[in-house]
Amino acid sequence: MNTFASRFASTGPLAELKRAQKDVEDDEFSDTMWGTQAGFGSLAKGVPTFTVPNLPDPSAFLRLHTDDHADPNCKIKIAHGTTTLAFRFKGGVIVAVDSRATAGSYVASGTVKKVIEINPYLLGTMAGGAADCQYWETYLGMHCRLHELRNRERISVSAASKFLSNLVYGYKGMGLSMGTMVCGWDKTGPAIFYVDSDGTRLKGDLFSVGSGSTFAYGVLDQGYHWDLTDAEAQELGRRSIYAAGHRDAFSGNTCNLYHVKENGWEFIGNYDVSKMHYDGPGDVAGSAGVGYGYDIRVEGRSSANPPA
Amino acid sequence: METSFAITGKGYTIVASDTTAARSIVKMKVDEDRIKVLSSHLLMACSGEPGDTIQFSEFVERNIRLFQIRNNYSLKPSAAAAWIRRSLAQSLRSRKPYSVNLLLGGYDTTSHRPHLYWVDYLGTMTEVPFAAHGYGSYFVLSLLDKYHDPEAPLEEGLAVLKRCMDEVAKRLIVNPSAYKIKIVDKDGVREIEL
Amino acid sequence: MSIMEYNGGSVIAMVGKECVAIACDLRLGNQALGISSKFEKIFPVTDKLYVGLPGLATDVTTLKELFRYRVNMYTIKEEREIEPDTFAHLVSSTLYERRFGPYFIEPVMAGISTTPGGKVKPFIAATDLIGCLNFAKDFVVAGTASSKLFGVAEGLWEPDLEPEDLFETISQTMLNAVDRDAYSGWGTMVYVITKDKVIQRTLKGRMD
Amino acid sequence: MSDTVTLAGPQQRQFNPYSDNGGTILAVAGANFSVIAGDTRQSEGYNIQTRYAPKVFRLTDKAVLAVNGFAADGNMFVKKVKQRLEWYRHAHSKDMPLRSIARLIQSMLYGRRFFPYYVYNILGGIEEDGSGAVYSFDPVGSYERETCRAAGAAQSLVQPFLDNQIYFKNQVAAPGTSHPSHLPLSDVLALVIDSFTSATERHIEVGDGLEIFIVLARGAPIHGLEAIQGIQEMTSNAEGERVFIVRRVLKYD
Amino acid sequence: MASSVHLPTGFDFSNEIRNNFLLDKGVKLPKATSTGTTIVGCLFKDGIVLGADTRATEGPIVADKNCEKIHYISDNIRCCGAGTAADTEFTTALISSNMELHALHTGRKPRVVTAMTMLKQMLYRYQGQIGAALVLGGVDASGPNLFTVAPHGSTDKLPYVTMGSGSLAAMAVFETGWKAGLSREEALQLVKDAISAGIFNDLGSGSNVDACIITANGTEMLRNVEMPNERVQKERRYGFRRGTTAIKSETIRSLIVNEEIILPTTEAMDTS
Amino acid sequence: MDHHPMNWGRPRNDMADPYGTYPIPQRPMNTQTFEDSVQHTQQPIVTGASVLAIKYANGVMLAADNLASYGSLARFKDVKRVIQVGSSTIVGASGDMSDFQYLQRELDELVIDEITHSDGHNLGAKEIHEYLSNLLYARRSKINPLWNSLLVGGCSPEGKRFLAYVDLLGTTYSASTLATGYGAYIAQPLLRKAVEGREDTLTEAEAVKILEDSLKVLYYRDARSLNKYQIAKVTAQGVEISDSKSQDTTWGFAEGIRGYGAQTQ
Repeated sequence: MNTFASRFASTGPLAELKRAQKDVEDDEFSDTMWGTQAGFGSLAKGVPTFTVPNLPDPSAFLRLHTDDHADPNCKIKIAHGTTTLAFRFKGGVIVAVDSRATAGSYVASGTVKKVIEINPYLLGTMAGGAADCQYWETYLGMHCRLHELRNRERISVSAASKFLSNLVYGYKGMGLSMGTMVCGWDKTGPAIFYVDSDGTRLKGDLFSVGSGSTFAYGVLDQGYHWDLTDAEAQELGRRSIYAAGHRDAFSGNTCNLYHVKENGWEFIGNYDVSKMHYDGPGDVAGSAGVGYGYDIRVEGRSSANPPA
Repeated sequence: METSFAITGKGYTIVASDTTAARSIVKMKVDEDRIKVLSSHLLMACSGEPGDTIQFSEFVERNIRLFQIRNNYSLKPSAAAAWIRRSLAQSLRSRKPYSVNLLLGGYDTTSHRPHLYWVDYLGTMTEVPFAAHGYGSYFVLSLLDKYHDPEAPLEEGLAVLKRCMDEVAKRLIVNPSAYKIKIVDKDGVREIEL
Repeated sequence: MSIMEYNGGSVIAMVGKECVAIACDLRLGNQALGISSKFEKIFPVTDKLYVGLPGLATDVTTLKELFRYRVNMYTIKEEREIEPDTFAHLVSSTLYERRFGPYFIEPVMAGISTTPGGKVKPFIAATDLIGCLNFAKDFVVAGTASSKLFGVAEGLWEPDLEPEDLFETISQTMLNAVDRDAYSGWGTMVYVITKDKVIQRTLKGRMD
Repeated sequence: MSDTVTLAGPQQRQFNPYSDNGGTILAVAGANFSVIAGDTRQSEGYNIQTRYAPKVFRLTDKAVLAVNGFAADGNMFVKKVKQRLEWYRHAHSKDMPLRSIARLIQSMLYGRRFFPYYVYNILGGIEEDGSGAVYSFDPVGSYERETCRAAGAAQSLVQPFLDNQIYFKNQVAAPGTSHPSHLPLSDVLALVIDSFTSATERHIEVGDGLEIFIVLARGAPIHGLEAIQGIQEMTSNAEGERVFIVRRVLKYD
Repeated sequence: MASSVHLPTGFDFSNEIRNNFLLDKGVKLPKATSTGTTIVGCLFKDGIVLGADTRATEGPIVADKNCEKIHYISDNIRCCGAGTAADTEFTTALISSNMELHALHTGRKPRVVTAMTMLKQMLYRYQGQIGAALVLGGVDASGPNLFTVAPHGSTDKLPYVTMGSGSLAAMAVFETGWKAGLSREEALQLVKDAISAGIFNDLGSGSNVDACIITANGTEMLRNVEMPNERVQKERRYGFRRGTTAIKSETIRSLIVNEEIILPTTEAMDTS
Repeated sequence: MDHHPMNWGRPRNDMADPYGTYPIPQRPMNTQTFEDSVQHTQQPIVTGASVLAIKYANGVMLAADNLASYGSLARFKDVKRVIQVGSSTIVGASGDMSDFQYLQRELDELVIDEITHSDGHNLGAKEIHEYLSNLLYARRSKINPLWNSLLVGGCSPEGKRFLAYVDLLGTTYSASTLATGYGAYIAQPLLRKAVEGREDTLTEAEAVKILEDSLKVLYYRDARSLNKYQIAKVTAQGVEISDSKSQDTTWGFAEGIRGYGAQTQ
């Protein structure tokens, strides 16, 4: 009976939701919709609005049609899967990511750019729903620029990450999926913030996010210390992404490596995970020049111990 | 949150397993030995459903022993592994299957090779140079890909094992407090402290 | 998640000119986690007949043992080697026996037989997990990458390939199909069976 | 999940607002052209609704959009994209550049994040620098620029084949040579047709007809297109990029 | 292990417990090959014509483009199968062998109703779990007989019948075209049309038309009597240069037994 | 969001409590019996079965029977399921009849609006189909569908023929032969075979014959059909909807059949 009453109540979450739904029902692209309106920019009129299905539980609806783990036959498969990592060291911040996107067991793409270049000093990584990350981090980029224009100074990493965190927290429970690291260099030096769609925001030195993150941690933790040289740090980033790409079915293809320094980020390179396995990353600083692969590394070595 | 690792090296296999026996949110015991010595050159680390682990490992232990008494020689690690896998796979077809994950480490005294088998509760078996069960495997497999060396002498092998334990201690939400470590090599089985 | 995706793995077999080829990937996974990159899924039945068993890894081992036992018993009783099509029916009936509690395996067979006239007859077959036989004239596939394998094989396969050309075609088919499948890969092994030799090659495939 | 709107109660499941209408689309970008193709079967379950329902639409002289998934969503989406492009044309007196169309499609798709369009989009055309480009989208708007992409029912059959034949994946080049980075148009057309005939063989929802759109960069050579049987030009403006369409029959079974 | 070369009869349920255990963990069972299928049969003046398409599917994927769905029961009886492919295959094979035994036992030519009764009794026993939908036809001492057998064991006796996912399309053709006393050619053409209607209008059916004509004088199996869906010539050839694939290792096992005859060399006798 | 490596990035299962927020584990709850949510037409009630349509030389022809069923009850036997809209369009409907009647009212309004504009434009079949598809798509997007499958046929005074389908999801398509309901499975194969490739040569008499043959098969095989139907045609000259009629059917083949199995007498 409670729910019956709540159906007709004018207060409470249901009523609010209904009002919200009513607002967007008529005009899918309301005036506040981000993007060009009839070709005229309508930036920063507020937060974008979204169509919500007219149902008592929209998130259950979304889940019914898009959660490919609960139901592999669900039609709308949103691209998923990832390993991303970022760590701070004396030379700045290393950001390394893989490039695979999977939809169910199908490798939907092997060339995804999972580092989003928000501006020359800020990088965001992408794990979880690809669209969620792309969209909100692009949106974040816009606001970082607006912040710059308004305040004549660059936004701090902390502020940018807080902005992103607040944005997605507003949609908590609606089915967003995003685990990102906002990395950059501001007045306080190099900084990394982990932000996810639960609303968590963590400051730290070393994070890895995604389905393959545990494998990356395994290598990263063992090789990490603050006083790494640039070359060592880059090598550690590559090696850790390789480790995850190798062991995790949903990570792999290539590794994109970025280094954030005082005067902005620098793209170090793109490395094929399979090539790293057999031949190593190639002629780059910090590389030992041999394949990372276990089989390659231990070729010809045997654990047999026959008496001499 | 049970975690066990095993690695092979030059003429030995090390098997390590955490010693915490926990029920739900309570630690019942912190010095439980989960590594069964099956014969003079064979070790088995058991994790999984409480109760099943003990019953199954004792069942295996007694049968391996029986074989030795009957035939007056022990099964080689490969033969023992095949038998254990088969037992597990068959039990899965019974009304009350054993739900246990195994790491089987042995030393073949005829070929002088250490052997390590990874067996899961379904009866999947594969021989590997290093292995892990439990959530720890998500952290240490990549680590071992990088640091494991089949020709490492025992000290180096133990150092690598130490890395694994440290990594798990650092990252796993529930940190196993202590590990039981057993080594099997040409001289047989022995337990060590790290 | 489907039970076939628990351990992953795929197998394909193709017909060539007086030869056949069969290939498998080498991954053993525990869902997304890779455990071993040396888990072969193709096993010899006789000198000129191989069977590939993609599916749940515990059943791979169990069925490998079961088939070896039954083939050995056949050989002892009949005092001759089992013919490919006889073996196919043995596989089929073994699986159908478990119609209501199947093994999670979709076997693929490839071999060659010699007709009484001395002609070489290539043979491939596949069954589903309850033993429905499919005798194709071109190629058969099974495993987690089956739809990808179907697509590539349908594009690349051509009739009457010589053994070395068949090797290239089956290898390219396998490598590109498993690269698009998260649960297959980690190396590929190919057998090309001709009337006088069996070539086994391990391919340099992607390791991610 | 938070308690913002916890409305207990079973969800109404009698009405499923989505359906799957099968079919497959693909697009390949060349150095100065791009090819966008789709089959024309529209099906539901085992029933062929029609043998000719176009899935590929010309947006401008340099942009072609292929949609696949739920046909009603797809048609509505194309309609809305065309409307937005029309507005743009009125405001700016030129066609929207390809990369902007891509971003527009992203924000339109993401606007329905919580009630997604069940549509897989592939946008093909010519960039402002004259290069061929393909943008592929997931249903909620994540996108990337690629050289080739297949989507829809038979994507997993076609895509690995294209990987092999267009990216030369897993192929070792003959000693002393290297793989071309872009294929000529005639090769691409042959691959596209073979992709679809292969998919028709093995996927029940693909068949009936094939429509291939070819977008040529401004001033690009005609590549012997005029020799193709039944080719039609759909260009609206003689100066700029050119759009052609080729139709082929696929199997009806 | 209880396995033997001589298998015990009946199904083995030993995996059932394990599989249920896995199912409880939320994993899905894979699909068995099914034949979406159009199968038909109709009477004509001298006997019976059966027809079938040749597509077998696994979900939306075509597993077999040219499979045989008209199964042998006895010389004068054939049975078309739709549904789970393995079930139709093994059910008809089992009944075929039982019919042969029955014929040997009684010393008479087997009757169609006997096969029909065996099939319905068997399928009823399995309560629809064996997913075989059959069209059974033949000519025996009582004349031509045509039945359908549904997976649960119900049967039907009609002058023209269809089964499978394309049954509606095929039935429409029969309803407009069939009449009593058709000639052999007319009946064959009608069956071809009915199967074609399934092939071209039902996605679960496809490829070629198989037909089988059974009369008192004998049985004629017309495999691939029409092949309207041959694949067109590919636009390109897809051979690879030898050496395109990188390999890690190679072992070649020669199957030729090389026998080198080494004559015993007569050693110089030690005469010392 | 779920952070477990096997399930990373997917929606979290709220029944589990991975962060240990509450000291007590969540218990399963019984849901309340009267916990009903927003109710729209979630299933059709009084329904019409198939509508068939083909293009022929002079225009477009539609056919539908006069039955509206209430579940398995043949409830109303004189329902007109084909209507004229404007001067050159016919619409045939299957599915929920009340929703169809609502649609009729909407269409009437549309036509009246158009007439009052009197701007020299006419609503053709294409426009009406577009209107209907937008309406049905909008209603499905509100999860409040109009439970119908509609066929829209038309012929402009210049003789340009139009035939298209739209259903409750807003799915549209067109072809030279269309059928809804069971007609899509039973009649469509017949129609395709008779019409495809002969759209421009079929005479009116042939078209009627094709439709009537298909209707007869539907009557034989669709349990929700009736041997009382109307045929509507739209040509360059305008719309013509026939009176209800019926056909002779034969059931003679049943005479020779005894039982369903082994019976012979």
